[in-house]
Amino acid sequence: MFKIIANREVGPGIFQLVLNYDQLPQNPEPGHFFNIKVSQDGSEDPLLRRPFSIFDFDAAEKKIEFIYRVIGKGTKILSNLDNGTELDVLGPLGTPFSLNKSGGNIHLIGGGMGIAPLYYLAKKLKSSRQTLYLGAANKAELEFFEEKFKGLGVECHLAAMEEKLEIKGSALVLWLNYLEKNTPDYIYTCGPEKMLAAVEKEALKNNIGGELSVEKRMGCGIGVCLSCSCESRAQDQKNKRACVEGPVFGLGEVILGA
Amino acid sequence: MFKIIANREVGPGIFQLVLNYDQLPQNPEPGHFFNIKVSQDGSEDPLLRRPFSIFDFDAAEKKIEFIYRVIGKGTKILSNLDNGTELDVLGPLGTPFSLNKSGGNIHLIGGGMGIAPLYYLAKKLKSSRQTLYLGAANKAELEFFEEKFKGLGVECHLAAMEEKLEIKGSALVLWLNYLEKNTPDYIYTCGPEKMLAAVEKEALKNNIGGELSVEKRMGCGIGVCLSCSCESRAQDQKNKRACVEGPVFGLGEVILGA
Amino acid sequence: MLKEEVDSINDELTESNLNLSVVMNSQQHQQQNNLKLKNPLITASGTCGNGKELADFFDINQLGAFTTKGITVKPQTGNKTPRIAETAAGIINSIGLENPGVDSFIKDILPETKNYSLPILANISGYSQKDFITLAEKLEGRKELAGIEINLSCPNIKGGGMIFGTAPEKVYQITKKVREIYSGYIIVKLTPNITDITETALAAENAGADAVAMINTLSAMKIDIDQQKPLLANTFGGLSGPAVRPVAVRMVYQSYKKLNIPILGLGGVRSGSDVIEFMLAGATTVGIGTVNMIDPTAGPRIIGEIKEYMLKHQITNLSSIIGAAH
Amino acid sequence: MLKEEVDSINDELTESNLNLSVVMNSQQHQQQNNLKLKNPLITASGTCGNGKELADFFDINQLGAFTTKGITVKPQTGNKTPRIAETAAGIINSIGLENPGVDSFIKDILPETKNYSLPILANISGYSQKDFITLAEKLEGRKELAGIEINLSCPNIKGGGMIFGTAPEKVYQITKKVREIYSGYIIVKLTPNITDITETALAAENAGADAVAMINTLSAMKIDIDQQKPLLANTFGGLSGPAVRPVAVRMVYQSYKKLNIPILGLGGVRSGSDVIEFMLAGATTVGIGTVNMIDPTAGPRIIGEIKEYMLKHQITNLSSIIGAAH
Ligand SMILES: Cc1cc2nc3c(=O)[nH]c(=O)nc-3n(C[C@H](O)[C@H](O)[C@H](O)COP(=O)(O)OP(=O)(O)OC[C@H]3O[C@@H](n4cnc5c(N)ncnc54)[C@H](O)[C@@H]3O)c2cc1C
Ligand SMILES: Cc1cc2nc3c(=O)[nH]c(=O)nc-3n(C[C@H](O)[C@H](O)[C@H](O)COP(=O)(O)OP(=O)(O)OC[C@H]3O[C@@H](n4cnc5c(N)ncnc54)[C@H](O)[C@@H]3O)c2cc1C
Ligand SMILES: Cc1cc2nc3c(=O)[nH]c(=O)nc-3n(C[C@H](O)[C@H](O)[C@H](O)COP(=O)(O)O)c2cc1C
Ligand SMILES: Cc1cc2nc3c(=O)[nH]c(=O)nc-3n(C[C@H](O)[C@H](O)[C@H](O)COP(=O)(O)O)c2cc1C
Ligand code: FES
Ligand code: FES
Repeated sequence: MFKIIANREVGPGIFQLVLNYDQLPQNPEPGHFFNIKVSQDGSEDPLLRRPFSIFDFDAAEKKIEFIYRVIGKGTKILSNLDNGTELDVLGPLGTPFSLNKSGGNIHLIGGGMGIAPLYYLAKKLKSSRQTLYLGAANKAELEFFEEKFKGLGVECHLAAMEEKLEIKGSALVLWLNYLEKNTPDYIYTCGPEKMLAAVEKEALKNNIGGELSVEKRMGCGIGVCLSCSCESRAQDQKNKRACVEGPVFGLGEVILGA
Repeated sequence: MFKIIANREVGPGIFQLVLNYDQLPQNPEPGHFFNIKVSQDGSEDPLLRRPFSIFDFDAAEKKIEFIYRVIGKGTKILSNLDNGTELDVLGPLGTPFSLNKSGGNIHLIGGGMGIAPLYYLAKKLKSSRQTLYLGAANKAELEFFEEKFKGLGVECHLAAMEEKLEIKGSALVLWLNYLEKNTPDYIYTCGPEKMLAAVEKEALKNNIGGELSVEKRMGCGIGVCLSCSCESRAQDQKNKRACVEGPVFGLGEVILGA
Repeated sequence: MLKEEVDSINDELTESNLNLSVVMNSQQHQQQNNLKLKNPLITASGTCGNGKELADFFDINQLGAFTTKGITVKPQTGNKTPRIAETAAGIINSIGLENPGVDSFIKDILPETKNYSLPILANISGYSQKDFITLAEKLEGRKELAGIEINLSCPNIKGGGMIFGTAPEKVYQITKKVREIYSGYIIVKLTPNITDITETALAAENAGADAVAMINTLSAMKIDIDQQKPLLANTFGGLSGPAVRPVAVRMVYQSYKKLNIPILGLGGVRSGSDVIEFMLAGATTVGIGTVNMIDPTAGPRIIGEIKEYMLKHQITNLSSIIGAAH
Repeated sequence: MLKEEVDSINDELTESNLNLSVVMNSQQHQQQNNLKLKNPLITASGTCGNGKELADFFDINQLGAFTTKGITVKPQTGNKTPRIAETAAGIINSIGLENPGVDSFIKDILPETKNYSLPILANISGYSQKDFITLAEKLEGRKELAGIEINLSCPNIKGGGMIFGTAPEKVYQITKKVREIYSGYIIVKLTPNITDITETALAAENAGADAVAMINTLSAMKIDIDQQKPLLANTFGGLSGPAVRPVAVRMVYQSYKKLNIPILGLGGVRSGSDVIEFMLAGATTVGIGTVNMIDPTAGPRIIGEIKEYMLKHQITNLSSIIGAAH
C-alpha cells in the first residue's frame, strides 16, 4: 500500500511526489524505478503505468520520493492527485547503478529530468568527490536540484538553454568544458538518449568508464512484453530489456537511439 | 464553472453532491437534469457524461445539489472527487415537471433513486397537500430522504424490500394500499421503468393524471444522438427524446419498457 | 530554439494570419465543384442532429461543413432501446437510422439549413441500389446542399449497409449509379469492418466519387453480465470514440498514397491534436462525431487547439501538413 | 430476493464448492486429447514472457493454461523501438516477434516450463507454409507442451502472418498441414482484421483445428504530431487492451453458433466481469494479455472476481454459462 503524503510543484511543471509505503519487496537502490498507475477507480485511460526513477528513499520513515515533469495526460493526472490518495505502485524495478566506484572522482551528468535518478545515487556515493553537470531549459527548472545537491556537498555546474547561467547551452557542452581540467574516474549520466549517446562517445574516447540510465517507452516494466528492448553491443547480440537488464547500462553496453 | 463544495455519503452508497456555479444558462426547474463529466484531466474513460436530476437548488447561494447512488465506474469516480474539484457540467437539460397542478392533493411516488427529482419538486409545490410514497432496499437508504421531506411538511410513507417498515415491499404496493383512502388529483413519479409502468397503469385506470420521469441510457443529453428515444403513444408515433422532450412525460405519453 | 527566437517568430505569425482552409477537390467537374472549407472540421453524421441542437451552444458556421443525420427513403423509428452502450474510451450505438425519411427531410429539415452559411452534406443510407438511386434523384439539384455522403457502412441494419460496404464491386456500382444522377459533391463513406479498406476506397474513386470518408463504426457488442444477454436491444452496434482512432488513422494512412481523391478522416477525434494526426496521415478534412455528444462546444475548442499547434510549429497553411507523416 | 434468502443459499454455495473448470474439446482424438483446465484463464502470447517474470508475482499454476511468447523458425531481434504506443484504453505494439528461435526455445525455454504443473501452449508464427511445417515438426512429441497455438494473425510482419490469416483457404491449408504433423492440441489464432472472421474460423475447424483463438490485435497506428511521423518505428502495430474488447466479444458471439469447436476468446480482458462477458458470448476459455502488463497479479485477481460473480449469481459450474447470452 502506497499513500501520497506530498505532491507539490518544485519548479515550473516539475513535481515532487512523496509516498508512504507499508512494505516493499526490497529496498530500492539508486537507478531503480517504480511503475505507477495513474488512473484511478477502474478508469482504463491512461492504461499503462508510468515509470519514474527513485529520487530519494528513507527506510526509517518508509518514504519513497520521485521527481517528475508534467509531460502528457498521465503526469497531468498524477499532478492533480491529493495527499491521502492510495496509489498502485510496482517496484523497485530494474537493475540499479553499481556503487563500486565509490570513493573516486565522480561526475554526474544530467539533462533535464535525467537528474531524477542521480540524487539518491549522489547520496549513496557520499564518500566520493562528486561534481554535478546539470542542464535544463531555464534557471527556474534547476533551482530545486541545485539546493538539494549542494545540501549533499556536491559541486554543482549549471547550464540552461534559454538563459545564460554558467553557459547558455546543454549539460553536455558544460561537462565538456570541464572534462580536461577535471577528468573523472567514473561517470553516471541520465537524460535524453541523444545526450547520452554524445556523453558516452566522449567518455569512451577519453577512456572513462561509467553508467547511464535510459528512458525507453515501456509496456510492462517487468520484462514480459519486450517493448523496451535495447540492441546490445555484446557479441551475442541479444537484446537487453531496459526494464530488467536496464534501465542502467554500462557505457558502450547498448546501442543508443534517437 | 462548477466547483464541488460537498460530496458526502448520506446513505449506504448514496451521495449528496453540492456544486457552486458562477453562472447557469437558466435556473433549473424540478425534473431538469444535468450532465456531468466524471473523468478528469483528459482521461477518455469513462467517456460519456453522467446524467443526474436536480435534487435541490439555491439561486441565492448559487448552489445546485444532486443525490446519486454509486452504481458503476462513473459514479464511483465521482464519489472520490474532493471538495474544490472543478467539474464540467451541462445543464439544466430536458423538460421539467409542470407545476400547474399546484394546490391540489398530490402524490409523489419514488422507487429507489427515483426520489432524486422529487425533492425540489416538493419544495416548489409547497402550497399543495403532498404525500410521498417511497420505497428502497432498506431503512438506511430512506432516512436521509425522510428527514428532508418531513422538513418540507410532506406526509411520508416508507417501504423497504429487505425489512418491514410500513410494509415490506415496493413503493408501488405501498401506494396502492393508500390509493382508495386518499385519491390524489395528480401524481408525480420516478423510479425503475417497470415500476413507472405499473404506477401509470393504476393511475390511468383510476383516471388520475400525472407525470413521470424516465431514466433512459443517454449518449449526449442534448438531443443530437437519438440514443434515448422513447416510443410515443401519440397518433403521429414520432419518437420522443428522453433528454429533450423528456425526461418528464405525461402519464400515457410514451411506451414504457423494461 | 531559444525562447526569444520563438517569441520573435510568433510576433509575425499570429492567430489572424493562420490559414486553416482546405479544399476537397472534385474528380468530376474539376475546379468549379471543389468543396472549399474554412477549416477541416466536418460534423460526423448522426452525432450532431441536424444542427439546431448544437446551435444552442455555438455558431456552427464556425465549422468547415455540416453533415446531417443519415436519411433513408422511408421514415424509420430506429431500433429498440437501449441503443447505446459505453465501453472503454468508446461507445457502441445501434440507433438504427431513426429519421423522418427523405421527403420530410426535404420539406422540413433542408429549409432550416438555410440559416447556416456553411456547406451542408446530406448523409444517405439505403437497403438496395434502388434506394440510393431514389435518394440521389430526390436530392439532385437541392441548392441547400453542397453534396451528399453515401453511407455504405452502417453496421446496424440487417442485410443492408454492411453488405454493400464490404464488397468493392457493390461500392463501385452504387457510387457509379449515384454519380450518374447527382451532380454535387459526392463522398462515399466506408466501413472499417473489412480486410482491406483500400479496395473499397479505390472502387469508390473509380466509380467517380469525389472523396471517401473513413471510418464509420466498428461492428461491436457488449453483454450485460447480470442479465446474461446483449446490452443493446439490437445485439450488435457500432463502436466509435477514442478507442477506434488508432484503427481509423491506420486506414487513412494506408489509403492516402493509393488514392487520387481526398479523404475525410474520422473516428475518435477528441482534440486538435487528433485532427492534426488524421491530416498528417493523409486526411484533407476531419470528421467530429462522438466528441460532440460529450462536449457540445468541441468544434470551436478544437479549432482553437489547431491554431495553437500551428503557432507552435510555425505552420501558416494548415493544408501543407496533409499526408506529411508519410 | 430477500436478504435472508440470499444468505441462506450462500450458506450452501461457498467458494470451496465452486467449479471453475472448463474443457476444451478436441476434434481429433475425442476425449483423450481434450484440454482440461482448472479455470478458463489462459495467458495471451507475448504478454507474459515465458512465465518466469510473472512467477515472481504469483504462482502461475493457478491459471488455466500458459501460452508462450510467439516463436519463429529462426531467432529474431524484433522491430526497432519505439515498439509500443499508448492509445485511449489501449496499446499498439510492434514488437515484431523478438524470440530466440525454435531450437533455442526447445533447448532453453521448454525445460524451464517443467517447473509448472499447468498446461503449456507454444505460440508459433511463420512467414511461409514451410515455416509452420518446420515448427510443427520440431514441436511434435514435446511432452512439455499440451498443444500449440498457430498465430496466423500477427499484423507486424510484412508479407507474413497477416496474409495467411485473412485468406480462409490459406488458413485451411496451413492448419491442415500442421494437423498432419502435430498430434497435440491445436489452436488456430485468428486475426480480427477481416471482413468476416467466421470464414477463417470455419476454415480452421474444417482443417482439423481443435479450437480457435480470437482475437489477435487490430492493425493500427499512432502518429507523433510533433515529429510529424509515425510513433512506432515500424509505422503500424497491433491494438490491444480494453479498447478492442467490444470488437472481440462481437466476433466470439458471431462465431459461437457457427462453430463446433471451442473458442478461446480474448482481447481487452481486465477483470472477472470481462471473462464472464466472453464466456456468455461463447468462449470456453479466455485469454489475458495486456492486463498482465499493467497488473502482474491480474490472473489471481480475476479468478477471485469470477468466483464473486458465481456466488452472486448462484452458479456452481462456470462452464454452464458458455454461450448463455445467445
Ligand atoms: C526507467 C524510467 C525512469 C523514468 N524516470 C523519470 C523520472 O524520474 N522523472 C520524470 O519526470 N520522468 C521519468 N521518466 C519518464 C516518464 O516515465 C514519462 O515522462 C512519463 O511516462 C510521461 O507520461 P505522460 O502520460 O505524462 O506522457 P505521454 O506522452 O502522454 O505518455 C504517453 C506514453 O508514452 C510514454 N512516455 C512518454 N514519455 C516517455 C519517456 N520520456 N520515457 C518513457 N516513456 C515515455 C508514457 O509512459 C506513456 O506510455 C522515466 C522513464 C523511464 C522509462
Ligand atoms: C435523466 C436522468 C436523471 C438521473 N438522475 C439520477 C439521480 O438524480 N441520481 C442517481 O443516482 N441516478 C440518476 N440517474 C441514473 C444515473 O445517471 C446512473 O446511475 C449513472 O449514469 C450510472 O453511471 P455509472 O458509471 O456509475 O454506471 P455504469 O453502469 O458503469 O454506466 C455505464 C453506462 O450506462 C449508463 N447508465 C447506467 N445506469 C443508468 C441509469 N439508471 N440511467 C441512465 N443511464 C444509466 C451510464 O450513464 C453509462 O453511460 C439518472 C439518469 C437519467 C437518464
Ligand atoms: C450515435 C451515432 C449515430 C450515427 N449515425 C450515423 C449515420 O446516420 N450515418 C453515418 O454515416 N454514420 C453515422 N454514425 C457514424 C459517425 O458518423 C462516425 O463515422 C463514427 O461515429 C466515427 O467517428 P467518431 O468516433 O468521431 O464518432 C453515427 C455514430 C454515432 C455515434
Ligand atoms: C506486447 C504484445 C506482444 C504480443 N505478441 C504476440 C505473439 O507473439 N503471438 C501472438 O499470437 N499474439 C501476440 N500478441 C497478441 C496477444 O496475444 C492478444 O491476442 C492481444 O493482445 C489481445 O488481447 P489483450 O487485449 O488481452 O492483450 C501480443 C500482444 C501484445 C500486447
Ligand atoms: S517494458 Fe515490457 S519488457 Fe520491458
Ligand atoms: S441522449 Fe442523445 S438524443 Fe437524447
